[in-house]
Amino acid sequence: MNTIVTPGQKLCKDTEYISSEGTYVHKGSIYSSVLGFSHTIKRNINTDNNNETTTTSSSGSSSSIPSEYNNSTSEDKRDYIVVLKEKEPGIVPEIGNVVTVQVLRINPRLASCAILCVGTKALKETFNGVIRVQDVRATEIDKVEIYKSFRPGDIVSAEVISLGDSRSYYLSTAKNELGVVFAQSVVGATMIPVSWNQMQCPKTKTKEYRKVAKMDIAGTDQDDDNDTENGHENEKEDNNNESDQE
Amino acid sequence: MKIDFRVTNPIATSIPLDYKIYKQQQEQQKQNEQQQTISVPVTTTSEPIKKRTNRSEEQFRQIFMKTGVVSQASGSAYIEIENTKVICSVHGPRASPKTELFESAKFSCELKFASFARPGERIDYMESAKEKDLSINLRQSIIGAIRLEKYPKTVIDVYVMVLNDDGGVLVAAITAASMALADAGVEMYDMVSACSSICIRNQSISNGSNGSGSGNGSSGAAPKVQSSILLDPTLQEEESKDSLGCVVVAKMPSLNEITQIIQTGELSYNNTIDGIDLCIDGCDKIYSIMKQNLISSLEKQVSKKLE
Amino acid sequence: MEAFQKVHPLEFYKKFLERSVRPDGRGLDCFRKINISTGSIMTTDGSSFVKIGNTSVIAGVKAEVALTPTQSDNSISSNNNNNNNKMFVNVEMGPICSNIFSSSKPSEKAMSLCSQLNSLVNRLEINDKELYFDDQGKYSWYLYIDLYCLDYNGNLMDACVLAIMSALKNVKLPKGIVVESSASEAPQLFKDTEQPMRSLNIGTYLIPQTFVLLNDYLLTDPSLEEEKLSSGTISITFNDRFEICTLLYTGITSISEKILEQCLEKTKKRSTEIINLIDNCCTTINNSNNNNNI
Amino acid sequence: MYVLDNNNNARRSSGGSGRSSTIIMLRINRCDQQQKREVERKKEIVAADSVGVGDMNTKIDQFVVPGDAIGQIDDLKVRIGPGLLQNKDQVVASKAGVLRFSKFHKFYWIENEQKRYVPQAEDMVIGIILEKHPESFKVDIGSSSPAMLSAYSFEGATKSNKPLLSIGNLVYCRVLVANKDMEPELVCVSIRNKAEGFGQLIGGYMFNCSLGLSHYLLSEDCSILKIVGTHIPYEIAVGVNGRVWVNSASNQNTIITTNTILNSQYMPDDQIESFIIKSLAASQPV
Amino acid sequence: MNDKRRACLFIQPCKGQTERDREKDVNDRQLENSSANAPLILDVVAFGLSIVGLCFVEFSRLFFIPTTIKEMSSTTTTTTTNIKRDDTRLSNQIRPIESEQALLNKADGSAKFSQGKSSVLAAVYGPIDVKTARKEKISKSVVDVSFTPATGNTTYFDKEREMLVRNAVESIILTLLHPRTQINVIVQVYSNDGSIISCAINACCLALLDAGIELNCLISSITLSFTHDNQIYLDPTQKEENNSKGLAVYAINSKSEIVMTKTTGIIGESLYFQGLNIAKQSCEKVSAYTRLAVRNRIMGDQTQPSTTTTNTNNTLVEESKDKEMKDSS
Repeated sequence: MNTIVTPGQKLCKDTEYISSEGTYVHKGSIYSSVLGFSHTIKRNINTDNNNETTTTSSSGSSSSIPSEYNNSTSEDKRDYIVVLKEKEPGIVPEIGNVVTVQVLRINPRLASCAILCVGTKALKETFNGVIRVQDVRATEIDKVEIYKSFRPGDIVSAEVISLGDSRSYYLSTAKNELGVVFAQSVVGATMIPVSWNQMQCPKTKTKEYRKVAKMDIAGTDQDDDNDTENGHENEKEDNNNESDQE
Repeated sequence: MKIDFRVTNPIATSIPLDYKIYKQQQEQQKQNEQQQTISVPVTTTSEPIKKRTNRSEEQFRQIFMKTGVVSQASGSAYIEIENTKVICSVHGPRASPKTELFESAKFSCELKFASFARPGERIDYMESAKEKDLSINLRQSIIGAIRLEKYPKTVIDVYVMVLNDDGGVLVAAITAASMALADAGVEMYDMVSACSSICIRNQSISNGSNGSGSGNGSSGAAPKVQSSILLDPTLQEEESKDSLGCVVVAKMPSLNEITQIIQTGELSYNNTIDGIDLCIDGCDKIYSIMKQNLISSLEKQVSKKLE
Repeated sequence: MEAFQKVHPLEFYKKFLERSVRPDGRGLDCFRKINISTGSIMTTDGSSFVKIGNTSVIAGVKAEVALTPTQSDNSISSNNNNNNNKMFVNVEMGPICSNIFSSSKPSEKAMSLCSQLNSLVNRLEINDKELYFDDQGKYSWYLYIDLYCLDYNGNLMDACVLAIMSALKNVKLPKGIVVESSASEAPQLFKDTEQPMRSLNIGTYLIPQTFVLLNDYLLTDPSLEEEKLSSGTISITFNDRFEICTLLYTGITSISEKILEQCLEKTKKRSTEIINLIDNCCTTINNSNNNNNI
Repeated sequence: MYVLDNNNNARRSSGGSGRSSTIIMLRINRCDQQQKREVERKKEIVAADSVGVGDMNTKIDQFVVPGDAIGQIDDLKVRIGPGLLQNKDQVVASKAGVLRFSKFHKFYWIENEQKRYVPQAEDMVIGIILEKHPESFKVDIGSSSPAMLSAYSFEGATKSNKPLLSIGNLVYCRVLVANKDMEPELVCVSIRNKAEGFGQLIGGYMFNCSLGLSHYLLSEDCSILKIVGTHIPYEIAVGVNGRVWVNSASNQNTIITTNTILNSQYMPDDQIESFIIKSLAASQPV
Repeated sequence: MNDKRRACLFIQPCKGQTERDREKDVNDRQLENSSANAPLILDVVAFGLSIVGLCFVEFSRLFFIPTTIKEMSSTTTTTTTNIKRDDTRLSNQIRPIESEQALLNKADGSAKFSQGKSSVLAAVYGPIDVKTARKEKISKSVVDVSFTPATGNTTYFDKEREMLVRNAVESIILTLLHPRTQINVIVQVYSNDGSIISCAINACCLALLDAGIELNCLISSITLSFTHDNQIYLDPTQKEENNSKGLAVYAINSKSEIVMTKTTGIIGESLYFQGLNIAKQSCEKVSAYTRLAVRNRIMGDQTQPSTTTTNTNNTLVEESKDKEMKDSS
């Protein structure tokens, strides 16, 4: 079933499979909605580990299959059908995504920032996001001072909590693993986290207040991420090569 | 007021006319003067349509397509229908400066002609009414095919540039835009393909009327005009005075739904229906070319990656 | 990696440059492959398509006719220094070539590039007689060179100069005929399509080369990313006698004389290659209807 | 070569608008010998510049322009202020002006005639209310971004008892937080949480002056305010953001006070008194 | 009281000088060096007075740049020392420079700079809030230059000039000190008689100093024209620019580093570098002039004994006061 399909291509009847990512149902049939490879995913309610694709995934992005497929409790026996894109520029921050943002400016009520990456994928163009003062941390919300949590230029790991207002997404750092991951001190040195709310400049030894992200959880995540990233890096180069030869 | 900062020549220049035509007109004028006293003013008249030599009336010109031509865009496509050359890039889904729609993406299209795209005078850099018109038609044709609800709070922009216009600009633009959207990985219900056809007065009659220089005033309104329908007209055919009208059809062939029919000119009911039928067949053919192209481009990418 | 590049682009580049290599695999001195093809746009009097790596530019020349301005006309507007020009270059960097441009008005970049190219083109040593419409030179051809950037991945200056050069080499002008009708009316101008067209005789070649300074490294033929991060840009154009036609340095840091000399030297070295490129494209790809131009 | 003829040709004057401009006369000397001499003199000047490095004191009360090296930081207790920057262990000027030094604080700064105010913590400024929010005000203090003034930062203000200020009102306040990362924050209480003169400025007249003048008015050796006080009873609030507010019993007196302060820049102290008396006499109804 | 507050600027009492005195002064000077340049100066005075209501023009006489002609002559044969130009200048002479600072009341800093008949007004506003959020930079201030020609609309040529001036000026501003702000520089050309980019850059430097914006160092700029017979003319007029084979603009900071350079036309490589040397020397002079101009504005002339007249304008203040009081009440 590892075939290339184009948008609008009829894949199967909707009684055979459950329509999933990259597909839609129309008049009892499942159609592809993107250009890519069609896969079927065996449903297995018991364990996550048995969740395998029927084909050796050549696109290497099996991680993008949402986990919620396994949580469905219906008696349905059908497998899922998905179409995976080869190239994925159309990423948009969605609720629940962990995003990497850069703080642009701060005021006592909020820190406004630019969303640079969704997960590990860099966005082509940035989206606006806002971390409101009540979303900085989970405890002692009324004592939070934005000024002591973020500074312009900081790189922050945050979660999208809502689509927000007309200008920006609302983000939150109210989890241990979320917060400032990279910050520079006044003299321009990269600061080292010393506690959950302080970072130290290695040059001047001055301490500055930040809402620091707990790094050790992120560390293991990063390893996983690197694999997929490399895959994408290769793809990117391929694209370049190809277009060079045109 | 918009101020154009672009380079301008302080001296007004013009394009010289063809001496050949001038000579012909001079001769014709002499003949006319012999026949009647009223002199016909010297104007540029388009030549009568030459009969198609290299293809039949229901045949396409050669089509060439390629995706991924603009490295900076999310998706892009380039299409050549012989001498009609169109490039299209898609930006987005990207953040909109001010969101109006929360549930779905905003979709906008813009079509521009390069200043040298058409024969004759240069095209102004400012957006003309024609470009605006084509942009709207392009948007209308494609918007129904895109799953905009998948991309809330974002904008998808399609930009089309016509590099060389030799008829069928809208067809090329619609085809290029849907190819580019597919290339960008934007989720769609189906790709839109388009096709145009033209209805022209039959050669023998038009030649006769042309020769006498009069007597064709009521030909459009006449119920029975000898006419034939040509698929995929060139610019010369489109702008010829023998053309009665034009039909452009945009269609989602896989779902078998038509997204847009544009009919211009004075066409009889039968002619219109015939034109549409011809176009629908054409759309399916173009669709298969589009599909093939996309599949082979993806295959190429994958094989490169495996190497 | 991808995320790192996005978050700390400068650091990312530093890591590469320390090993004398660029993220796209080129060495610091390497330039991207240049492709030039001409004559693909039928509606022009001369056209060319230039691709430097991913950067691509299409140029079209349209020729129009007007009375040759007399000497007295020139003296009236001495302030306006483009009154004697017969060639007008316009650069369009629309949203088609990159997501950073909008269609509303020409970007500052396009305008300053346009200004540079105009002053460059009008110093091209093209004899006035070359542009005569009739034999006496009462009327002349005016050439409108329109450049459309189709893909903007850095180093547009070089692409534009090459596109102009090859498009001008591709220009074919018909023979002009002036028909004097009567004393009161202006004479009518015609082109003679039955006679063979002539091409322009351009006395010189332009050899462009652009460099950027990034973290004290000198990079040849910069990509867009490199241009964005750079602290200074050096654009050089030589003619085939190695005289400087353009030397432009702009940037937020200063530049040493030594680097300038280095850049000039590097540009010289590449001159024969570029001259060949321009010549080849004009001789070979004229006959075919070349479909596969992009 | 050129010579600056100090004695005759370089002079300054004041304009009617209160701004001043300079005349510089540079005279040519075509004599070759003199040219040589000038070259030598110039070299000396350059040499003097480089000698100055290392000892900041030689430069005190001297004119400097951006890029001039002021001296080495060998004494750790030296503090540098506006217009000076530390470049490794060197102090470099970043503004054109006169280098000043306070012996007491070991503090160096550059004095010039700047007009744009850059907020600093603990500065006393006069602000104009721009926007009203439920719990705060947006205030223009002449800095790059508007400052924030909390509605609770007034003496005795509570949730139910907020100050009644409207857009366009003047407030005399203290800069609490000034940081290049944030918009400045203002309060209308002193460190002891008392009003002590801060708060809304009612009536009177506010005018702008150069930052230099406003600093001078606040300094101890400023005699103008005292001299004016002997003739006209008045109230004054000086904001270091180049804004001065004056109020007195009558409009005439306010005007005279304003004019005296504005013109004091161009008058020696002994003339100020006569200026006031003259103005007072002129303002009397005939 | 904090000592910082004592940063007073007690300006030296002004020297009384009436309009007539000044005219007389000028005339005297003209008599003094009535050799060649008197008509030029007269022009300038008339112009200056018409533009600024109360104008104190700063005069400089010709700058002689001791160009090391010997160095040049090794490669170019035709270059000699005393080539007279159309306006009787030597090839290595700058036109008389004049400047005036703080002539605009609303601007944070302003300066007028003239080189001969080329005259430019520069105004600096800032650091202010960034108007368009797209331009804002997190770590530094945005420098925005707008270049307005003396007549007509802004053209693409002016846009290029704008870019050149911006690049030159941005290199000396310490933009890192005011993140997320904008510094606006407005360049208005009074009259263009060649070397306009150089004149604009020089004016901007003076205006930035007047505004008290933190700078690295000073910047000065000079234009050279290269004639068809390989002469190098310093500070060319419009006519000389039009008749030249090539033009080169150099902007050099006070550390003697090249910050911006731009050529048009055709220039031999060795000539260009010769020009660079000449430009470095002349830029040094221009910088020295700038320094002097600012010094005299800020310090006054301290050697001068003061004869004082006050120059007040009560009515003006009263009017504005009434207005203000109405507004506040």
